[in-house]
Amino acid sequence: MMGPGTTWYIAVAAVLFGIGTTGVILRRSPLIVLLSLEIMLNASNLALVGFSRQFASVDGQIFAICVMAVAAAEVVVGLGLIVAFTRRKMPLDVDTLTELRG
Amino acid sequence: MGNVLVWVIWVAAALSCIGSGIAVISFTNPFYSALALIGNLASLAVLFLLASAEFVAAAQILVYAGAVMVMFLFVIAYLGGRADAPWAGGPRWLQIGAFVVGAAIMIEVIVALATKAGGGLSNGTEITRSFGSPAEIGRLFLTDHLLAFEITSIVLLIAAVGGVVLGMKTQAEGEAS
Amino acid sequence: MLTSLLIVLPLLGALVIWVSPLPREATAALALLVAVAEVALWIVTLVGFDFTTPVLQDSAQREWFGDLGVTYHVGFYGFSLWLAGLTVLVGAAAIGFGAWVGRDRARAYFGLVLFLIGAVVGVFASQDLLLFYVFFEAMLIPIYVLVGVWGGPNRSSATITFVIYTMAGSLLMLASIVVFGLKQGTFSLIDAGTSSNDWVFLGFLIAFAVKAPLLPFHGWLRTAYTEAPPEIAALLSGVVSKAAVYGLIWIVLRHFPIPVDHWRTVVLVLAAVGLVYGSLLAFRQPDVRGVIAYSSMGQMSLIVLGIFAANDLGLDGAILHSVSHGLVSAAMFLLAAMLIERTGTDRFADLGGMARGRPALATIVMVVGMLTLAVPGSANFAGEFAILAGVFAQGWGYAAVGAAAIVLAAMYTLRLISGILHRTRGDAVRAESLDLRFVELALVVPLVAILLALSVWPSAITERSFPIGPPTSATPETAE
Amino acid sequence: MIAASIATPIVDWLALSPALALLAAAALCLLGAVLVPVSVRRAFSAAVAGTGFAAAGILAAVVFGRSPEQQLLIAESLTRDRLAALTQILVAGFGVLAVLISWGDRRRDHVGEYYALLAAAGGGMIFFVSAGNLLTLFLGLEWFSIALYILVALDTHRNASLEAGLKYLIVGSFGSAVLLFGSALTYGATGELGFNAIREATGADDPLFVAGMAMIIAGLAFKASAAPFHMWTPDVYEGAPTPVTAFMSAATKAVALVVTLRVLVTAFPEQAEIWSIAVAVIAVASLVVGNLAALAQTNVKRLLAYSSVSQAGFMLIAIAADNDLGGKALLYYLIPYGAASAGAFAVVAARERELGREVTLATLEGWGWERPFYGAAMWVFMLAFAGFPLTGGMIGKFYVFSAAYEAGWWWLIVIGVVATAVSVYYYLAVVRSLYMRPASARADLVVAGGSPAPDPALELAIGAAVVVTVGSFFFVQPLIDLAGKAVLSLPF
Repeated sequence: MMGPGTTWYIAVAAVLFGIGTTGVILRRSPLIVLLSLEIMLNASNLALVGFSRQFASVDGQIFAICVMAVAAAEVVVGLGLIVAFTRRKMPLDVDTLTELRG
Repeated sequence: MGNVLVWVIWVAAALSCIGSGIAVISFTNPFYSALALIGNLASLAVLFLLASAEFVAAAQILVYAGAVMVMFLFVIAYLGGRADAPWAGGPRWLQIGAFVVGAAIMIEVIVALATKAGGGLSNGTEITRSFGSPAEIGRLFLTDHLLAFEITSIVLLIAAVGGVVLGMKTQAEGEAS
Repeated sequence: MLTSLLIVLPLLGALVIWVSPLPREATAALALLVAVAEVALWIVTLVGFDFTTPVLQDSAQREWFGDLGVTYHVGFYGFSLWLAGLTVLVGAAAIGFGAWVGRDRARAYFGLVLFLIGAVVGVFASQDLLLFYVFFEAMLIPIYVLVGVWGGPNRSSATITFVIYTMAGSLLMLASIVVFGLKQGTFSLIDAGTSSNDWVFLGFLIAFAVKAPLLPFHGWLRTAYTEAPPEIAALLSGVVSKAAVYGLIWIVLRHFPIPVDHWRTVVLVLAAVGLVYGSLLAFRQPDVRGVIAYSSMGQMSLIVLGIFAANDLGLDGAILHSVSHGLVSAAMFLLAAMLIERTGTDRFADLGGMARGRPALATIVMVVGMLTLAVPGSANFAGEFAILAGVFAQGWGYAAVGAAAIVLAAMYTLRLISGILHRTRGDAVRAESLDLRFVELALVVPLVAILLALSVWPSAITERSFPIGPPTSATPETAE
Repeated sequence: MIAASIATPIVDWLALSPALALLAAAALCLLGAVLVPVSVRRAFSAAVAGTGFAAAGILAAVVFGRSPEQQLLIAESLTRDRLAALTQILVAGFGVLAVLISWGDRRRDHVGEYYALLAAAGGGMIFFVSAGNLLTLFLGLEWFSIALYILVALDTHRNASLEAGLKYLIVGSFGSAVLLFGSALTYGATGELGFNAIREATGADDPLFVAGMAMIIAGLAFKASAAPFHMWTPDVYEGAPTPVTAFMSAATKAVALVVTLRVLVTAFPEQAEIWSIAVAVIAVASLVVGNLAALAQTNVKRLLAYSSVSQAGFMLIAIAADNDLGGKALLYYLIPYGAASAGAFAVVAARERELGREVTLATLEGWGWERPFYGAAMWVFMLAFAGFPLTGGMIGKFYVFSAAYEAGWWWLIVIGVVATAVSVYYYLAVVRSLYMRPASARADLVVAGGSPAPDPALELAIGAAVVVTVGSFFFVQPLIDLAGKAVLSLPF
């Protein structure tokens, strides 16, 4: 087998996951939060694929494919909500959603 | 393909992956962020390919970068690219918290990896040629992972219903506005 | 069977009253009927009761959940039968009073009072720790609403204080019950052995100390007794506080002999201080209900002295005094309520001179007052005397303090009597405010009559409580 | 080469039947949204969804009866056992309650879709509890979560509903992503996806494995709204349509907690020392945060939301105990908790429909006397939450404390006791509003258009919830027997 070992894959996946986490927590535009969520899911996919090669078991790849579909589903609902927000002229900012407050 | 070349491509893809990831969360304009995500997805596809996951890589390009991101771009275009400063707003502790959480997860996993690396992670099992081929994945989707396959379609169906329902302008809404 | 019936009858009555859309008068009549039937049922139990054997009688047992060994197990011993009798009597009087003054929201009101009676009888009958906890907590629910809805102007803060004190105590008890029961492998009060765990003991002790109340846990007492509707205050001080007596005797003394020995001095000192402190405060209260409230605290401390005296005499005295204090304080609260009916206040500053032209009122107040201050020959005197004689064995100091407190009791009671009956006529007392009417007499006189009967024959109770001596220990110490 | 013919696995249709019943109901409702005339659409959809939930419950009961032994189906991706079946019965019951509560909500838009999504969410939960590997776990989670995101936002004419939907989507997906990454790490440490296979493949002190486990716990804690992963709960519970809140508070919590128990006990028994402490810490955090925050609430839905956080804390104590008694305690606790929670939100829905505005402690003043049935029911539910006798809530707390004692966690008992004492204050605050304050004379609190139309479905739901809450107190033994049988399928 050639190329970097699994450890490298997982390291990149962990860094990506961290980036995605930071984005979700930090950004206020729901659009970018959704994009950051995609990064988190993709980081998980990378880990799954890396481990899948590690064990020579296709389970991880299958998992990754299912995750892609799920990610698409989340995006559809998220974008639907964002469109509904815009239609009602509500501010697109997760922090200024003031109607509900802790 | 020589080993060195694989390494070079891998490192390039990994760097581009991380770089575009950072770009996604730091651009002001969601439009650029979405474009950066496409870059991120594409470089991930390269990594998938190098990990012998041809089918996943293809799906990544076709489904993700192709379909999902097009949808994203459509919506962003519909909204008219609102700007939002990446580090602005939000209480300061939240910003610090975000970094702490993000860094904690990274460090956690990398430390876990470092302690594990001596064990067995570096040496992968020998893989056969058919590993990760569409045929094998298809077979598994119809046997061991039949349920996963079916449920994925259910999830997509529910999301489709959701997209339609939320996207529609309703009677009550018309009266409320 | 009879025991279960005694518990279920008022609960069923409550349920019927809640769900049937009766008018106010019919509701009151129905509730009174149930209460009187309950008294009759208790008399039937009493008649059939064999006071010579120390076994559980009229018992009923059903498995409730077996994997932890929890059962529905009820029945009476001599002493608990007396406490149950006190409950049904005072309960009937309270319902009668409620019917007479015509409480509004009658269905809710009478249902809750009946529920309370059922729960208290359940406390005195339960022979399973968890069942005991169930009834002990169930008492709280109706009291909370009865005080919170029909209470005085400060009822809100009174209920909150009361509930927080009581819940804190009973939740500690729940923790203790879990630890004790699981360690013993059974929750049965009869089968369980003894424990020497101080923490578990303290959980129980504090719960009962709050309920009694004993000295540092009396913060809820004043407002709860004053803000509660008077007939509910009668139930609270007369009956509900006796749940602590049952718990101390049947759980604490019996299952924790070693911690009881460790902590005896602490409890006795607290009780003695509480006795004096309560009596002094009673002396300083500006209103009738305040006096009764703090006198109640003093008397309950005295009963605790008797319980922790660790001998027959003290225990017998504690039971007799529980019954007589229950009757006396209930009668006092009802009288206070009747005064308020006439004058709109129970503050001594506005009262006075009511003896003139109101012979029945004057007589009853005098008699109840004399019983309260425990004139020699009264049931209360017999109880106090037995307690003091019993606690003397633990040290003459306690007996001396107790005797001093009896003097204090005489002082605050005389102040109470003269504050109501003598002196010049108070501002709030109008010349035309009536003497006690027939209905009012019918409510108070039976309580007084029983007290007088007990005064003549105190051994009716003292000789029929613990046929084979006090339950100082159950089975031998089990493994800790 | 791969053989040309593919041997499709044998599918145990009975084990899948509860979820399939609900899927069928969802599909029928969707069809109805197009084909059935508007005038009867509400009746049709509600009837179909209700029947679907009832059928799912009955089928789950059949599965319960016929599965004394745990069976792993389709390459370990599905578990057929009594633990799953019992939880499915609960979910189906809460679903029926949710349909009854929804009936009086005269929504004009998306009627068919609403009931379809409700049934789909129920189906997802029912599938989720029988997941046998990390892949089906994740997919089941997403199945019901996505349906719930849409349901929460379905009142698109109310800003609060949309905001709640977006918030739930973001936080929920974040939680799922954490769970997913944890699953990936667990897979990486063992090379296995199935829970049982993971247990057998465990290398004792593998940090990657522990990291994965921690992230799985965190991901599930998001769904169970346990602190510190609860921040979405008050906003979402408040903004969502009240019947949806009722369903979520009862059913989502039930499945998330049962699955947490199953995964931890089945897949990670070797790490029990680590995870039981982690779960205990989360339990304590939930108790503290939920109780303290609830004290400050005036909006009843938010109050109940924080209360549900603290109730999750109690149930997590049962999980942290990591013993057979704890499993029974959790399953028992869910019955009165779920009924009381759904019932309490149903009462809130009743008041909401009368007033047409949010329900706060102030708008409840004196209402208990006006509407004795609703008031008394709320009384019962609050007593159940606070652990008073004559409700199953008390027995549940008793079992939880017993489990903690058996595990030697005496300090958890102490914290639970203190938390209960604090919680009494805010639970009784609701009762205080209902009964101990005079009805407000404010004009905006007068019911619009005279006395509101009776809502027999809502009353039926509340009545059923009361019966379950109180009945579980009297019939402890049969319920515990069921729970005990269910717990047998876990390897304690």
